Amino acid sequence: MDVLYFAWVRERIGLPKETVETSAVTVAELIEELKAREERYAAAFADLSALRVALDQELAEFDAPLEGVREVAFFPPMTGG
Amino acid sequence: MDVLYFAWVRERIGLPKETVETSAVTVAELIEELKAREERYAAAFADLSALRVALDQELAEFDAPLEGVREVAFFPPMTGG
Amino acid sequence: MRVLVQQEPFDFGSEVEAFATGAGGAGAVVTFTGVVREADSGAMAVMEIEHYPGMTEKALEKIASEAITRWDLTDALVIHRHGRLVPGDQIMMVATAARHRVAAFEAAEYLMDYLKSRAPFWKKEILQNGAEDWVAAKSADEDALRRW
Amino acid sequence: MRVLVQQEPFDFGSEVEAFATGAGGAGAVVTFTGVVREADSGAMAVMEIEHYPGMTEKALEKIASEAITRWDLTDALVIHRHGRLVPGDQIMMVATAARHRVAAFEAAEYLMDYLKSRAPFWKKEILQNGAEDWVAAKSADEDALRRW
Repeated sequence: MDVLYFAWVRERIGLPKETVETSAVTVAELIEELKAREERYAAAFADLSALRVALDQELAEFDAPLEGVREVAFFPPMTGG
Repeated sequence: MDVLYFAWVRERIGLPKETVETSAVTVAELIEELKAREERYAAAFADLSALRVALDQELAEFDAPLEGVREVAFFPPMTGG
Repeated sequence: MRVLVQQEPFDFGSEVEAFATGAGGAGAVVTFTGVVREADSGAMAVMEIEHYPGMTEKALEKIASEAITRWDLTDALVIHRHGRLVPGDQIMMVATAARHRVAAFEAAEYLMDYLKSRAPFWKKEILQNGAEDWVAAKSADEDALRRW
Repeated sequence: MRVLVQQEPFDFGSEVEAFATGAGGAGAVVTFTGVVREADSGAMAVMEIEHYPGMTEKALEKIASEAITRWDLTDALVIHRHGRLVPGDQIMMVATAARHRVAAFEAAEYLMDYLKSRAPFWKKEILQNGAEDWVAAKSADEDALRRW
């Protein structure tokens, strides 16, 4: 599964994209796995209310299932326009 | 006093502008004088709810006083834009 | 602030570009342009717009000044044509510039609502069969003023 | 309908003119353009816009399609830039065309409200002293969605 990071999430974790092998069932479980890895992940995911997630390029909730998903992206609330 | 007519009021009365000598105190009195003149005026002023009036180029009410006014204009509700 | 009442066509693209470029400090620019449509009643050949020279300019300047004050606009522009137009012609435009989008949108809608019911323009439709009809004011346009 | 996500500047005047000319049957055309302002916090040198290639286009197309259906628009246009911009640069524009002005205004505001909070763009301000700051989302922008 490809995991993408944007804006300050990308800066905090230090890379824009990585491939992750996981058996996590939901987004929330994937986040717990990532947080357990290293401090920079724990820092990036410390406050979920400041984060958004997209599954295969559609906005989703943190309790959404990962089954069949190929691309997960984490980023702060959008500020376009 | 100059009296101006626009749109279908102008067409019904048959002229865009005339000079009127009047001792009418309010717009409503002026209208009564004009209606008494000729059928075309009576026709133009038959339904006041379909008319608007401007005194010296500012929208006004029919009971507004004419004292000091140099230009009175009658027309239907505006349809610009 | 610029208010123009004219018979000639205006160049919407250039006006909009010049307005956006000149609206110093604005983060948001909103424009509206009205285009002559076919009459609902049938095939329209000509739309004739009558106005009240003198009062028209005053009324538009007053409406534009009020919008600038109320929404703290950095600039506003109103152009309205009179005379004979045909379907597809641009009849008028407004533009507003403000720091934030909500102010720019609201001010443009306010300009349009007031201009429609408080500026002395009258439209007459001339159909292809020669029939003529003064466009009736819509109660919806008068109602639109109440929200401001 | 046209949705463009690009690094290059766009020509607001020509885009607006082409849109208004092409929007067949529309009586009303509304446009919005956003211009990079100085940062509230001080002297900004650069505004950097990051986006999510692929998702951005999809999100904008979805928002534009929804607006076209809901307000029965004759056309809609969205252009949004990414990359490095400086104060005064035009960052994005939307345009809507409809038979009547209320629909054109509402659809343009809807596009802006949704685009601000649902399209994956992130702005970073780089000040003249080198300090960098990601622009925080405003709760007012999220709140704005509730009216639709």
